[in-house]
Amino acid sequence: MATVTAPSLTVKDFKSEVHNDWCPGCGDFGIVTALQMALAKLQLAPHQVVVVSGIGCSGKTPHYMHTYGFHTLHGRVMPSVTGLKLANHKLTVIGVGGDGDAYGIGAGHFVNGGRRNLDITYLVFNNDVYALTKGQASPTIKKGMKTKSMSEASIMEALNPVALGLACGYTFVARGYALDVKHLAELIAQGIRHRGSALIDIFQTCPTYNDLHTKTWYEGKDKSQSRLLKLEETDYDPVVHHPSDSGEVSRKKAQALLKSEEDSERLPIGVFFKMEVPTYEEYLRQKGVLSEEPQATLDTIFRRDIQPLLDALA
Amino acid sequence: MATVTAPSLTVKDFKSEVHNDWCPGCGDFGIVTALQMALAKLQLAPHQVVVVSGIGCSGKTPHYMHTYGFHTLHGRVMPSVTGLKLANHKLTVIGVGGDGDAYGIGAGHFVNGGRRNLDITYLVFNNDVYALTKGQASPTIKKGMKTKSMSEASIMEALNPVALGLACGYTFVARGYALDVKHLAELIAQGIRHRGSALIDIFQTCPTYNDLHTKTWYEGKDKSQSRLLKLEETDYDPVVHHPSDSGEVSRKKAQALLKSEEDSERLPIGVFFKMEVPTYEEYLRQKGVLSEEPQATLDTIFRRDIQPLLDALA
Amino acid sequence: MPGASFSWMIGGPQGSGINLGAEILAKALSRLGYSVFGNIEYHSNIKGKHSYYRLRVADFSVRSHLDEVHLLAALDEETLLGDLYHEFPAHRGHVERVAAGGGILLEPEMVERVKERLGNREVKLCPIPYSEMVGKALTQAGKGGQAHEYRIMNNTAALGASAGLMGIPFEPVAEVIMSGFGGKARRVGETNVNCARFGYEYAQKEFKGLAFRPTPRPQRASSDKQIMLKGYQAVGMAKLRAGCGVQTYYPISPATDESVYLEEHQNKYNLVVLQTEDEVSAVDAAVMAAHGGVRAATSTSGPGFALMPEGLGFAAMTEAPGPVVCLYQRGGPSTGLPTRHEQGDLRFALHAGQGDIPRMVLAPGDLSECFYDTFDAFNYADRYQLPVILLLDKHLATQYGSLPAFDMSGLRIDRGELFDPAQGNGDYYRYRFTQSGISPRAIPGQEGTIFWTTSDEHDQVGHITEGIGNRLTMMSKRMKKMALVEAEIPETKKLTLVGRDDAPVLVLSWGSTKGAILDALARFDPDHKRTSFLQIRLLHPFPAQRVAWLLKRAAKVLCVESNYSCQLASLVREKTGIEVHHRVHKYDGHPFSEDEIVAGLEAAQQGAGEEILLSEGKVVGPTYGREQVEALVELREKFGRMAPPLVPLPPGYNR
Amino acid sequence: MPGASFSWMIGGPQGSGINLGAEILAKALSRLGYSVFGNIEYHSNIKGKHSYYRLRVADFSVRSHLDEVHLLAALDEETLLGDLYHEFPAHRGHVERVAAGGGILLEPEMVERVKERLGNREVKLCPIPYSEMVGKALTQAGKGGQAHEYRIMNNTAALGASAGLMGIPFEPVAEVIMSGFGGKARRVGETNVNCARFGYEYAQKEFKGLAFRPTPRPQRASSDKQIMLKGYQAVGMAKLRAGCGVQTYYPISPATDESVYLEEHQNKYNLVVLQTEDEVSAVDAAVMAAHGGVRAATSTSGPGFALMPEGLGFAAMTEAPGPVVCLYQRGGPSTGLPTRHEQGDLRFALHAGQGDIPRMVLAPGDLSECFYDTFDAFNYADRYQLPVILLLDKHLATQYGSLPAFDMSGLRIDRGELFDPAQGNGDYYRYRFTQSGISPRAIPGQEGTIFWTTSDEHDQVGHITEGIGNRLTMMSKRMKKMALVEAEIPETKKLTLVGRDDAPVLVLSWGSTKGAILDALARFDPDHKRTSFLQIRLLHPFPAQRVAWLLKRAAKVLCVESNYSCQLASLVREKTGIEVHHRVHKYDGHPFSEDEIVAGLEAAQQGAGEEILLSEGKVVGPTYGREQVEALVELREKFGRMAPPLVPLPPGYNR
Ligand SMILES: Cc1ncc(C[n+]2csc(CCOP(=O)(O)OP(=O)(O)O)c2C)c(N)n1
Ligand SMILES: Cc1ncc(C[n+]2csc(CCOP(=O)(O)OP(=O)(O)O)c2C)c(N)n1
Ligand code: SF4
Ligand code: SF4
Ligand SMILES: [Mg+2]
Ligand SMILES: [Mg+2]
Repeated sequence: MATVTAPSLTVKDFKSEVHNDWCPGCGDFGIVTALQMALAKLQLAPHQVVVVSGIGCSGKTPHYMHTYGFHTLHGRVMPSVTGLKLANHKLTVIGVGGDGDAYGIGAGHFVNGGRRNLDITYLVFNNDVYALTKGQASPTIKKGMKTKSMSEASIMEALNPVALGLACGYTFVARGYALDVKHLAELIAQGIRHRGSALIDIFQTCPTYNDLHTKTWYEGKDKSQSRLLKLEETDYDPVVHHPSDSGEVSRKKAQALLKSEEDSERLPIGVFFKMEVPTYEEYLRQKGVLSEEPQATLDTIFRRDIQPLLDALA
Repeated sequence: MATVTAPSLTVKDFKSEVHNDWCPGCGDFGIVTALQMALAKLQLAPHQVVVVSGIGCSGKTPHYMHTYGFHTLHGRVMPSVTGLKLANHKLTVIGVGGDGDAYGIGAGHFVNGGRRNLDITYLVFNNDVYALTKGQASPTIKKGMKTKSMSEASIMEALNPVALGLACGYTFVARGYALDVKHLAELIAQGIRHRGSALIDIFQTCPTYNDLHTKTWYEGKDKSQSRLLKLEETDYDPVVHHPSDSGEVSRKKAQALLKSEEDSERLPIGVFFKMEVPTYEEYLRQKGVLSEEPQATLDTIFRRDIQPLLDALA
Repeated sequence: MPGASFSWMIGGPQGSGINLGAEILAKALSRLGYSVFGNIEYHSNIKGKHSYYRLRVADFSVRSHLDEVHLLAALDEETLLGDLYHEFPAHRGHVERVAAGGGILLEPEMVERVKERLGNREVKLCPIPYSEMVGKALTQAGKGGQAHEYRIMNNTAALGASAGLMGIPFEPVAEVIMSGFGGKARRVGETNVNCARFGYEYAQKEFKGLAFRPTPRPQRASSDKQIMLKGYQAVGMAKLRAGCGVQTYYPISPATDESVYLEEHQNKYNLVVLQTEDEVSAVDAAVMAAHGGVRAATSTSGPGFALMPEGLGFAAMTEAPGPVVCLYQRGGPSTGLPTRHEQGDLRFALHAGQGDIPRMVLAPGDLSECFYDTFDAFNYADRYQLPVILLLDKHLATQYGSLPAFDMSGLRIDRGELFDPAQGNGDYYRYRFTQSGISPRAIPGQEGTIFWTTSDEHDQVGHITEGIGNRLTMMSKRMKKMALVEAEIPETKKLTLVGRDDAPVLVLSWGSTKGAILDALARFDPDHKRTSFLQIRLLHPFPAQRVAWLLKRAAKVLCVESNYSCQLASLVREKTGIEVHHRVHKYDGHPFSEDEIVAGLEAAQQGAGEEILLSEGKVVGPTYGREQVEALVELREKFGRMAPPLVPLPPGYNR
Repeated sequence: MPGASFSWMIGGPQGSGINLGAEILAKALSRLGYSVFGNIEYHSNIKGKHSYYRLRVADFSVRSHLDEVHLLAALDEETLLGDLYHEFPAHRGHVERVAAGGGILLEPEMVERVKERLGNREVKLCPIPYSEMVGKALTQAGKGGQAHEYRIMNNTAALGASAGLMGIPFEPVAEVIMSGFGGKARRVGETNVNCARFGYEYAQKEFKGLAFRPTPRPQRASSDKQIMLKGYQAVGMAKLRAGCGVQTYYPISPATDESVYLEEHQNKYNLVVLQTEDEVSAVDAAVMAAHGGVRAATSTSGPGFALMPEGLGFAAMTEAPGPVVCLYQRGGPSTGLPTRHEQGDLRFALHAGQGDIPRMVLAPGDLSECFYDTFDAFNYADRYQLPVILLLDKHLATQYGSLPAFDMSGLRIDRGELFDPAQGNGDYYRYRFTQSGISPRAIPGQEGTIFWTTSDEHDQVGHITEGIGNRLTMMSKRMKKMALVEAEIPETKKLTLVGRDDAPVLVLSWGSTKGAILDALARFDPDHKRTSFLQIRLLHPFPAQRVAWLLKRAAKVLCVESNYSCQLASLVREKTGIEVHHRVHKYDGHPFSEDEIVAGLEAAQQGAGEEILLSEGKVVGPTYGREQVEALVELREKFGRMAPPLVPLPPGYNR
């Protein structure tokens, strides 16, 4: 997370002027707004922030943000943020992408990126479908479910992003809801503030292809109460208080796993797990690989003296 | 799992005559022997069994087996067994490969392959290193650890294959030890018998590169007792008795997670999790996509009548 | 002139269903005995961005579109006037494409602004209150007042009005509409028919005919009954017919349609369609399925193919009988233009994979070749035990054309040389050195043997070896299969020559350009007196000798293709040493029109340089530059900031 | 003859440390003023399989190996007699390569069997009890009786004995050994020195000299002090010198060594070396690091590069200033021959990625070009904002040669055009259309602007657009950078001509063949009277005009390369239309020797056909076949089943 420089930035300062071509009513609007709110809340200057996306409807996000923006490749959000963050560890780097992007084609990077615990934030737009390619099943769709865009119901077990994130070493694991913008903005701000890799899986409505998990459904408008439950309104404690106590770590992971799979009547949102341990950059700083000054602006690397290496060969 | 045809096969019937070029004392010898013992125990005919490997020291396994053998590509064990099993669901298909292969370059397939729950068995040779490329850190090496082959200690969180396997939907998750051949053979036999995707992560000694987790270390020869603990000798119950009870499923997963990360004084081996639900093939059978006869020998597909499709276009 | 044709276009926001309307009209016209060719253009977007569908209707076998439009049905402002609301606008609108004497169907409130842009061009404006028609139809169905929820039906009104203006009978339109609504949906169908009928009647009443009209219906014999289909359907049907057992895919435009089509039929036809987690997995699973004994295929586009070189090399090294890889090219590089056309992956398809590997690369040129080449590809894969790449593209995949139903009498399945268990076990080597280079294959599960396979270099048994002698022999065993392919495949499947083999001008091309070239030649030189067309259908192994012989006979060779670097031209030079005289190309994301090919031919005739760049119906370069882009920005300044398409936000947002 | 040289080989099981011994000897010889060239060959195996290391010692700048061996130091049976224990043996052993008059150092018990194979060839057998020497040295160090645990020290004994037989002084050998053991390890070093000394003394006492000897030490001036290094070190040092900030990699032979080398120095030099989870990630992280403002690189081999086309296209499309991709070629296809040599990835490097993309492809030919080309590559990447591929290979990576230390005085860093914040914000477009095609780049984090980037086609600002005019302009903006590269890079960096530009015979080649060709020409035609050498160093953009001009002047062109399909020859034809007269190639997994190039030149002189296939020191075809493979199996029958190398199993196994 970069340091605060420009005071009193507002949401507007993070909006770009590009025409947005998401479908009317798409949950992505909520996420992009929440992200802008979070940045405004944290008073980060736009030029210190980089939003990095994969490919998909979700992938268009950086264009709508007034920050540095990289719209990369399908599934490659983690490698992309990794390269960028290593080049310049002072940047606030935010990865965004779809559930297919993150847990399908990007799963290998998702797994091994998490283990690295770079100080980045990763927002996954989870709409159960590959939206931009017209609604095929994504890895998060539940077995037996069939959206209007699928020709048959899924016959594979769904991935639980929280369980996967925990197994992969993310040190901050949360779940948000696209259309509760204020709550989501707060989660994102927490994720950015967290030192380490923060995963925020976001229930995202896709009115065009996903007729199962709609605004009506999430908010329980078809019944008496919302299907969402805010963890912070319960006595759930996501924090690992003694990261060196491996027993506590495991117990908190098991707790998060159970909580995330709890009886689906009410789906918990909020922070499931949080643990502060040194980041990858910090280890590199310790070793001397990284300096205080980021690699990108470190002039000394152009004046390296390789004579000792040559001498060793004579 | 294919049906039993040829009686009284012995371990010898599953050994090939190829010169083995693993290092002296390599744990892989134990695994290949255990696999041969398991096949003999199950009395599977060699021609009904296919061993499919990735690339690495472990990747050479199929050559040492007297069964159909595919030594494929680095990280591609899951896609390979998937294609093969769909072509011929009567085969007994066994995937084998290294920890780098499975959890590093193959992680994306590992994650999404598990969800599919095809009836296959996957043995991961877990030696903490990329052995064939000379001992770089693999995803399972613990943070802070440094084998003699690494120039510096790892600064990434290790993957716990049991936790990852559970998060990915494997319906049988176990851990074995390469040098307890009899115990491992029994585990492998159970894995093959299990209907669905069985993951068996195997602690494998690599005397050449891994000087931390050696035979001496695992077997506790440096202290009074073995560092391994057999789950079946405890009151641990890995079985999900009511797979339709999602609460029980989650609890059993959480239990397995805790058990697998338990205080590292004694590392549990054995079956961590087991649940019988329909396999992917069975779903395809239900839909009519697959017949009783495997695709590979189904003559009727060469006589398909596409006239109705043409007529629909007139 | 071989006959006359009529060019119709409908435009509207993506997701508004213009394709449905256009295809109903196309099918109705086909049933009336016309030859029809359809082409859709759309953005990589789900809802809102500009898309359009062109139909060309003719009394000859039409295979391409024209740039000029005879009747434009506009469902929104952008179709008419472009997207000048963008900081960098992308297009000027189709008003500029309507031929003098042509007409435009448009919402009444647009009339003034269109007039302004038309200036003094003579185009007939036909204002038509779509929503009124839709409202009327809905009222009849008891759903009055919901017209804004049924904007998609505007299409139906527009198609009805178009039919009216064209002067074709209404019945076939009604029939085709109804054929899409069986059982309970009948009532919805009827509402749509009504809506179309209102449009039809309104147009017939309000507007006199156009200067252009579809020409009189050709008297097709009843045996001449034609089908209307798209390229991806032709490929899919061929896969079913060839006995494909496993199809793998990861969704990607413009390849997905084929897999979805197959998925719809998998239950009935015992075809496993596997959606994988990525294309690395898709190709590898297909390779292993092929090894496992089935005919296997995978379909993708450039970005997916970029993840497949590994799997291709694996297939080739292990001599898998396949897979058949359908590569639907789209605008590159990288993510590029996901829903647009290009033939930019020829070189990549030829050279994907480290080291030297045997492979075949085929490029069908039209809808029926899509069918036959796909069918053949499986035979080749089995017979030569190698991966076969079919180079398709967005244009082939989505073009919608009428043609006679496929003749399937000549199709034979050839599974290549198989292990015969009677031979016994001890001797069976999976990679036995044979005269032909082909080793009979066994199938896992087969009794009487087992075998080993490895992606490392291996001996005859299939075990790893780094021995030099074995390496040399095994390498040439694999590679010499290419010579066998060359020897065995008949020339008619390698290339097609249309016209004399000694014409002074030779148009050389590959793939989906075929339709536009044939149509253009029919107009430019109907009897092929001066101009012939050489289509290369087998790109690897390349039929070099025959091509060289033909090229040398021509005084002027034009090489036509949709890519920046003129990849076929470079390939021809590599294989024959011959440099073509004109590299005629296009890389704007759109397929060639008949008009463009004619423009290219004319330019060459008039002594244009080596490079002839085509776009928007004309020769635009070798160099097209900043000025042209800035002209559009100027246009924007002139006509003011326009309203972007409305995207209503969910409540609670500030944008 | 430019001078004389001596050819030494040591062979033993993989993992027994033959490389350590050989490199000590090499360094000692270099310090003595000899020019030394080393080459290692080994299996894709960790322990046990046959490996060998050759040194060639000369009084001229030697750059290649010979096939004949003057002194063979054998540490095991397989080195001598081959692997006839295999069902399909891989080699006959090196006994057959020892020149008449040469010698063999071997364990006494092998003498009889070697005599049997030698027949009546005159080779001096020097039996030497290695383990006795080792034992003696260990006893002195107080570790007697543990000799079997120190088999690795057999090397030391063998290297001492070799030095003795060569007749060079012992001191430099001792010095070099000791330089490897600092501090506490001194005692181990001393034990090794002792062991070497026993070997040295034994050889000097027991064996008279050989017919061959290293020629007298050339009087190098003291300023001529040379370094001994390998290709991967040269590349690594250049990366450090060029200011590389992030290096990514995924382990793979033969590329890993470079990354490991950099890793060892990362703490001191502020270089982030990132081991990724696969090569897809490695290239992508490097692309983004480049975008992030650092100079970024990644290193891989064929199978890894097969996963990188996606990332290359992304870099090119987004005009990233890099990465520099070092592609260490190895035997393909697929997993192929992981530790063996090949130049099989030229075409793949040229065409990897869908669509048309700008890229540069360089191929250094020797150790010093490895350094300078790598250094330049970063300047090119920054200046032209594109990915740069360096084609290296196993032979370049692992060859160990003496050469003068690099002259670094001329090295300049050029970071290309950068955004100048003084320009202000409103106007900054990351992809601004400029005359040169290069848009000044800003760096994320930089104040005064922000920018957008996308792998989709985009406008000047970096937002997605599918507009036709923009597409044409943006596409040619990207691609025309290639013309700029062609214009700006001096010819001396594009190609090297050694000899007259009108010699009747021209040897054309690229990459690591350079050493063997130069050595061969020095022997075949020392004054370049009839024969010149043209090395192509910049393969893309290809210096077509100059190459064509040179080729046309030659009566006979031989194109030399290590791959099956003669990829440079095809490229030359593609770019110039010219077909070379002889395609001289090799694809057995081993680099060319001087002898082989001479054999090729002679064959061409004597009217060989278009294809000249080389292997094992001679012309073996165009066709090499089954018979040769079967001859080896016969040899096996004749000499009986041999003992496979011993691999003791852990207790408790039955095998
Ligand atoms: C390598 C590759 N394969 C396939 C595609 C095609 N593709 C574009 S978007 C997309 C899926 C997007 O789904 P998701 O990541 O869930 O994002 P969403 O559209 O739902 O936001 C796919 C498969 C691609 N661009 N690149
Ligand atoms: C795409 C690709 N990248 C890299 C390699 C090089 N490679 C060969 S084996 C190996 C690692 C093997 O490690 P692991 O999977 O743990 O198996 P082990 O050798 O330890 O049994 C690697 C990286 C390869 N063959 N292919
Ligand atoms: S398709 Fe779904 S995810 Fe994509 S923009 Fe539309 S509503 Fe949003
Ligand atoms: S390197 Fe390790 S894993 Fe590989 S064969 Fe040797 S001991 Fe076994
Ligand atoms: Mg999605
Ligand atoms: Mg390993």
